[in-house]
Amino acid sequence: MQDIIKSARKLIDKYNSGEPIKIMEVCGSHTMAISRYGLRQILPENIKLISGPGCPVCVTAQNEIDAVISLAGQGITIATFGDLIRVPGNNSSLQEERAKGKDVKVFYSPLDALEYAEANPSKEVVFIGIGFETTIPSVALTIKEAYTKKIKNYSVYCLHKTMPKALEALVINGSDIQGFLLPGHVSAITGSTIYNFLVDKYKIGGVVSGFEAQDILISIIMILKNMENPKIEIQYKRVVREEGNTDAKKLIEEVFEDSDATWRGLGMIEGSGLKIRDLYSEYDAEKKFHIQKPSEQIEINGCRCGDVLMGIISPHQCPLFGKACTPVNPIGPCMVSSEGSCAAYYKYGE
Amino acid sequence: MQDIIKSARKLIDKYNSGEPIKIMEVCGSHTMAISRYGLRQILPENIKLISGPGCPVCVTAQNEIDAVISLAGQGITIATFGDLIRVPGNNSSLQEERAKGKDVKVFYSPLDALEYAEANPSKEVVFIGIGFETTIPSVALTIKEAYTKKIKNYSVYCLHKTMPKALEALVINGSDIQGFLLPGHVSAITGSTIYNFLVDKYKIGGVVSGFEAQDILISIIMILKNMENPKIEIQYKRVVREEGNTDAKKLIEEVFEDSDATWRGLGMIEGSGLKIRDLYSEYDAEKKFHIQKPSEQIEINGCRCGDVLMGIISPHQCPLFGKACTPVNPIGPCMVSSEGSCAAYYKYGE
Amino acid sequence: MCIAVAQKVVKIDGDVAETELNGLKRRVSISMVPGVKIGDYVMVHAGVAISIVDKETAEEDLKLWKEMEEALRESLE
Amino acid sequence: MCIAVAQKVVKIDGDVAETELNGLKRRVSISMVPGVKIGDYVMVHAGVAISIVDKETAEEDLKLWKEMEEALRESLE
Amino acid sequence: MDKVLMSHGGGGSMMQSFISEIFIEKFNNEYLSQMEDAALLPGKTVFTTDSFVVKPLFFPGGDIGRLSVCGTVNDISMRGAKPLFLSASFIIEEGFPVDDIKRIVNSMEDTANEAGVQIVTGDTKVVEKNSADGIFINTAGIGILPDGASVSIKNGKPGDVVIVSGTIGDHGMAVMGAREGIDFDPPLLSDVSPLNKMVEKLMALRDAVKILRDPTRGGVAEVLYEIAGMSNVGIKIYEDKLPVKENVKSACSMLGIDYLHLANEGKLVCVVDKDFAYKALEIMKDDKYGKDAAIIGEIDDSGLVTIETIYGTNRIVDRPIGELLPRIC
Amino acid sequence: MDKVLMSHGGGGSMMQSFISEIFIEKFNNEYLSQMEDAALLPGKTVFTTDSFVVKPLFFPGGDIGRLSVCGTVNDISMRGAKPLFLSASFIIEEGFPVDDIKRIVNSMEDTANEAGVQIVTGDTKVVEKNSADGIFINTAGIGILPDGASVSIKNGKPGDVVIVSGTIGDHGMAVMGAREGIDFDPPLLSDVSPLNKMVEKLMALRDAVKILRDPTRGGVAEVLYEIAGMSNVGIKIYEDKLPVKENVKSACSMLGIDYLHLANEGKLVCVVDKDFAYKALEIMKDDKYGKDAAIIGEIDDSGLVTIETIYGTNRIVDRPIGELLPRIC
Ligand code: SF4
Ligand code: SF4
Ligand SMILES: [Mg+2]
Ligand SMILES: [Mg+2]
Ligand SMILES: [Mg+2]
Ligand SMILES: [Mg+2]
Ligand SMILES: [Mg+2]
Ligand SMILES: [Mg+2]
Ligand SMILES: [Mg+2]
Ligand SMILES: [Mg+2]
Ligand SMILES: [Mg+2]
Ligand SMILES: [Mg+2]
Repeated sequence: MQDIIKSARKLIDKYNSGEPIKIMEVCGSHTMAISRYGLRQILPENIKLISGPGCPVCVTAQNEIDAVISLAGQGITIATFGDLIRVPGNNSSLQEERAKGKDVKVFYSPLDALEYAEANPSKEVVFIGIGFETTIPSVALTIKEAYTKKIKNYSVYCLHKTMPKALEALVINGSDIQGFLLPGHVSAITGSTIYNFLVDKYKIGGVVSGFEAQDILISIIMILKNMENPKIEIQYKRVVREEGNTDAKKLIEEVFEDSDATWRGLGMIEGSGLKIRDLYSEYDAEKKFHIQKPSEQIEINGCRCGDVLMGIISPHQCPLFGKACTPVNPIGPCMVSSEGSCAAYYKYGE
Repeated sequence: MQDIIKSARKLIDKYNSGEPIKIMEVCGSHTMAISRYGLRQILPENIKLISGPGCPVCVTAQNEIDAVISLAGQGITIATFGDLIRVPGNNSSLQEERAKGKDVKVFYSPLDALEYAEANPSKEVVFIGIGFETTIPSVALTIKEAYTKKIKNYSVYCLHKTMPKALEALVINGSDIQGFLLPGHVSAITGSTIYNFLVDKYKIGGVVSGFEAQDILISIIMILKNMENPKIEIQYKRVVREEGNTDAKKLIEEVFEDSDATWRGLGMIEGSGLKIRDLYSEYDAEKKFHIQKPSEQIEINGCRCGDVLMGIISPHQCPLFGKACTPVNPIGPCMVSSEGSCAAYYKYGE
Repeated sequence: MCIAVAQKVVKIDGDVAETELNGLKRRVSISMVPGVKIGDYVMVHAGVAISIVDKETAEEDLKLWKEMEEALRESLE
Repeated sequence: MCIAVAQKVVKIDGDVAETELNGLKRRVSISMVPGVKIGDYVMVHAGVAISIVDKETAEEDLKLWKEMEEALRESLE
Repeated sequence: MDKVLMSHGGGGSMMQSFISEIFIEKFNNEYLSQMEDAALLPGKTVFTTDSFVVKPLFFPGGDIGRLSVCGTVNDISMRGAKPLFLSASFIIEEGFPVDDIKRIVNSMEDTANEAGVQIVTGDTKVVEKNSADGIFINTAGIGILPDGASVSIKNGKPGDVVIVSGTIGDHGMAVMGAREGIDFDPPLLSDVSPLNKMVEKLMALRDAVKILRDPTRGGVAEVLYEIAGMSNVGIKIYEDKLPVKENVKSACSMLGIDYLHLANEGKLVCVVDKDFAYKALEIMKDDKYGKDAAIIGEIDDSGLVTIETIYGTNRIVDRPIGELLPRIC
Repeated sequence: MDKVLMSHGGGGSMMQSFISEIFIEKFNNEYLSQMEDAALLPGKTVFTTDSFVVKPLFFPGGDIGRLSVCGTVNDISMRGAKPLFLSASFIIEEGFPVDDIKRIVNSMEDTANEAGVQIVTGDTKVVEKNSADGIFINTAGIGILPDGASVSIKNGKPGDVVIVSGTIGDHGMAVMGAREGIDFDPPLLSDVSPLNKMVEKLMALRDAVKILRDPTRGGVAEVLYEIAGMSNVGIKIYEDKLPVKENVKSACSMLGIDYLHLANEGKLVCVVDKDFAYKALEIMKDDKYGKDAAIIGEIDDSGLVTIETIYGTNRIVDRPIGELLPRIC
């Protein structure tokens, strides 16, 4: 195993210009993998890996978290991925609400949540839809199935976000990224052509990467190779096709339409979110329960998740990192989510 | 204390004819008290105290018990006096239903049950109305109050029975009782004149007695004194008036009307029960939940509670007594209820 | 049947009284004993006062019991 | 984001497949990979197969990694 | 019986047979079949355990914390032994107030200090909301048997004297009163107390102290039945000698309950050689927790547990069956 | 924090600080502050307790009965001591099937026989429907320390070798798999086993065996952190030396869980003097429950718990915080 790493390093050295280079790993799972495998230790000094906005929990705006928490207070069964359980809202978290007796249930798959709703017709189940294009089709599937089966006690609070517009906002907002490690599983759905604008409009290349250490290192080599002549390439060809998964895209299109979305750190980005189409509006928890986002607040005081998510600072540079803010007492979501940059840096001692 | 007992015995001896005399204590609390105080030990051989049909749990017919148990299976909250909890139905008991997860709640007072219903509007609470005239007004009170306060989730399954007709049935059915120890607390409500028919029609006297050992012994002396010239008298004058409690009687009259009732052992006795008047029919669980008594069965196989209740046999004479039937594994209600004759005889070793 | 115990009325509040006996306090419905006064004893069954205890008769009973005891003791002497 | 793991399809029943990897069995929705066949590997995310793993490319990847290792070993000799 | 009923835990005859059939027979060993409050192990070590599930957690005169320490201290003491070390294991329902835990832990520590024992090992589990009722505490305890002690439920012989260390039923009625909303004025307090100091003094009488038993669930009645059964004797007690508070008596008549069935948590029943009965009584009365101690009866050979009533008549003592419930008839 | 959260019982850092703040500080005594799996009392007596609240009660490879015996047998063994006597205390939810109790009790007895311990004292409580989740079992245990043994979490010194007695995470994943409806074929079985016989053989190495700890809640990671903290050292482990079943690894990647955080119920982590490392390994491998034992790392003076990855890089080992939950990102 260690040989391949050394060999990769040789190739990196071969293509390394020596100039400072910033590569952003967009995807939280890449952030995690890089930290878990200790890959930064392999890179030469001048090559920096910057974490991007690819942790779905982290980019969820503060007012959305608070809306979820207040929903829990209304006798509704909150169905959620485990990832959200510990995320602090302004005054509480789902785990604290659950301790108060609110009905909060963790599911591994939205399909299980729908099944639960079907088996418990007296409960009103709201699935909290977070996640990017990887997750969106599975949630769309539940809405279609609920519609077909006429299940009336299931709905989705749609907080989904989509990747391309966010990347563009990042680039426009003047980050000095010279290459992107593009998300592997998002791209399995979207395909890789959605990133073409990066090259066409901004002259920045990127490689859709897998999640093994080898995948990531080879992707970095590919980025370095094309530095002069930026391209969008796929390293993770075994899973990702250029055109993506057309069936999944069709499904998304059928259930959702584009909408604006507010990202922690990045603020409101036009067309970077989804909403449930009118045909399925009875499955839209926002309409069903008249959810008002409690405030316009996007971040918790003092937490610099936003800057971390935009690659403006590294987690270490947040004054709260490792002091007031630790995985046990997280202040921002970047410290809660396993793939939040702050958590990854803290946990794995980077 | 022991002096008064000896003195009572002297008086008993004074009025004792020496002929075999059977006195029936109608009331279960008298049965209990006689056993607890060991009063049979004080009486001369020829004077026998026979237990009567005055235990409300014991006289409840088997099909009524089964109806209560099946009600528990319908998602209804059963509110009951503790006395009913262990009474065996054909296949189950309320304590077993509760163990299965059915909602069975014990209350000391029907007023508490009504309060509980008011505090839990999402539950449908049915109070199991058992008992004689002592208990009936308190249940009537809850029905009136529910009506006034428009409490919609409370109702009463009325299994109440009334005393006079049952006594008459007993006498007609050829029991050879020569005197009655009449129930003190029932009479606090009804007054004593309701027993006049015993003297007028059947030439049998009786004394309304209190529950202290002294009360009971003096009452026995009074019965003996008047053996030749039977009367209805009140020994328990400090609590019982000749006319009873007219307010309570008015209340009963307002909420209930007479109906036929089936007594364990005695069978159907015309006019010996109550039903809820039409004005209050929404509080009548029998109507609200269309309760069908599951069968015509009045007794459990082999159990001779009926004969015990009629004073035809003493508990010892039941072949199951103390063998297949004990307080731990009761077969009939007479072994369950603390004031059931079989239980009293078993517990206190008589 | 029908367990009932005597309790002393110590407070009246509409249809509800506070009763006391040997330091045992209860809230009891008195809607069935409308004439009841503070200081009266009532017989309470299942949370409802069903009768006012007649003090004179109660004392007579006690006296009678006493007399019986004494009668016996004298007869034994 | 988006944890996904490869699983081998061992049984297909309408829109649901049974998958297996290292003895780990799952029921997985395959409604998003309609062409899938028994023996295929699929990437599974949150109970849903999102992509069929291309066997040839996967093997190429493995070969590439192997080659890199060997290249290094040779260069070190 | 295919499902567990409340009565199986109520401390009466249903519980006894449940435990015998399910546990004692299966685990079957010389220690467990002692059927004592605590097992006597080699090396004079005494070992016991109890889980505490009282409701409400805070009751007049005590709380689950004090109870959990006293329960185990007392079970060790009921072997004549001196309790030394306790374990404490907590099962906590998600959402339980941390302040309440602190109160409970304070109370445990205070009680342990009073008894002179140490809580030396522990465990904490948290279970999901609605998977427990607030908090359950288990304590186990280790003690050491003094020389000359020979206390066992099997020791009763006709002629021995039965003493109870104070008023009967205070704990059971305090807890039931709190649940049924009965007010006592002055408040009726649970008797929950550690009895080890009293027992230590009693043990000066060495093997004249034959049986010690704390009448917890099932009350004094159940203890008398267990003594009669295990010693193969009868017991006769006297109603007029039973120390019972007037308010407890009143509450019992109101709720249709026998005070001999009520739990006690700071009382013991003691069987002593009759020649030492007054000495034992004196020792108890000298103790803080034994002021109302009384000789209540004696062992006989009747095989029955009987009571002479205040009227001079005799009857069998009612053995508790299971759950104590308020009754109206 | 004013309410108890699931994470307070999850076996990670939140639980550690919760226990320290609420219990250890208050009960404050030399025994409890040993912070060991079991307290070492005067007379070489070792004492421990645990309550068991596993869900489901019957899981692949075991049940709450076997677990409750092994847990306490193992905690005693982790002091180097020989377990002898157990208590067993049951909290049963009204309505629980009697047949299930019998199955559980059988399993306890079988496991006790296997371990050579006796269940000598017990308790049974029944709580109302919905006041518990089926059945909870507490066991406490007493053992005796052999001569020459000196096992303590504070003994670690740089250079010492860290051994784990077999594959990691089997119990945690077997239980989580059962809860999440994951099928393993062949089934993934919990490792729940009594380790006392293995420890007894290990103790032939006397004080060369420095630390023993069973990585239950919080897994191997938490044990390593506790060792590093209490011995005031660092630990370095090697990813490629960790024995982990392939199916457990796969399930971990699917559910987003670190196998170092998964509970084990039949494994121990052992720190030995390096001169005795291979001897210790051999002893373990000879034992029925130690076939897959492996040296996984060594103590250093870094103050950190680090892992060398299969890629030759180094990182800190992730310390568990609280509840283990399946994740999608
Ligand atoms: S360290 Fe904490 S406070 Fe700082 S940015 Fe990260 S999550 Fe926010
Ligand atoms: S002893 Fe049992 S079976 Fe016989 S009459 Fe009495 S209750 Fe019925
Ligand atoms: Mg005891
Ligand atoms: Mg005990
Ligand atoms: Mg005990
Ligand atoms: Mg523990
Ligand atoms: Mg609760
Ligand atoms: Mg341990
Ligand atoms: Mg332990
Ligand atoms: Mg343990
Ligand atoms: Mg016990
Ligand atoms: Mg349950």
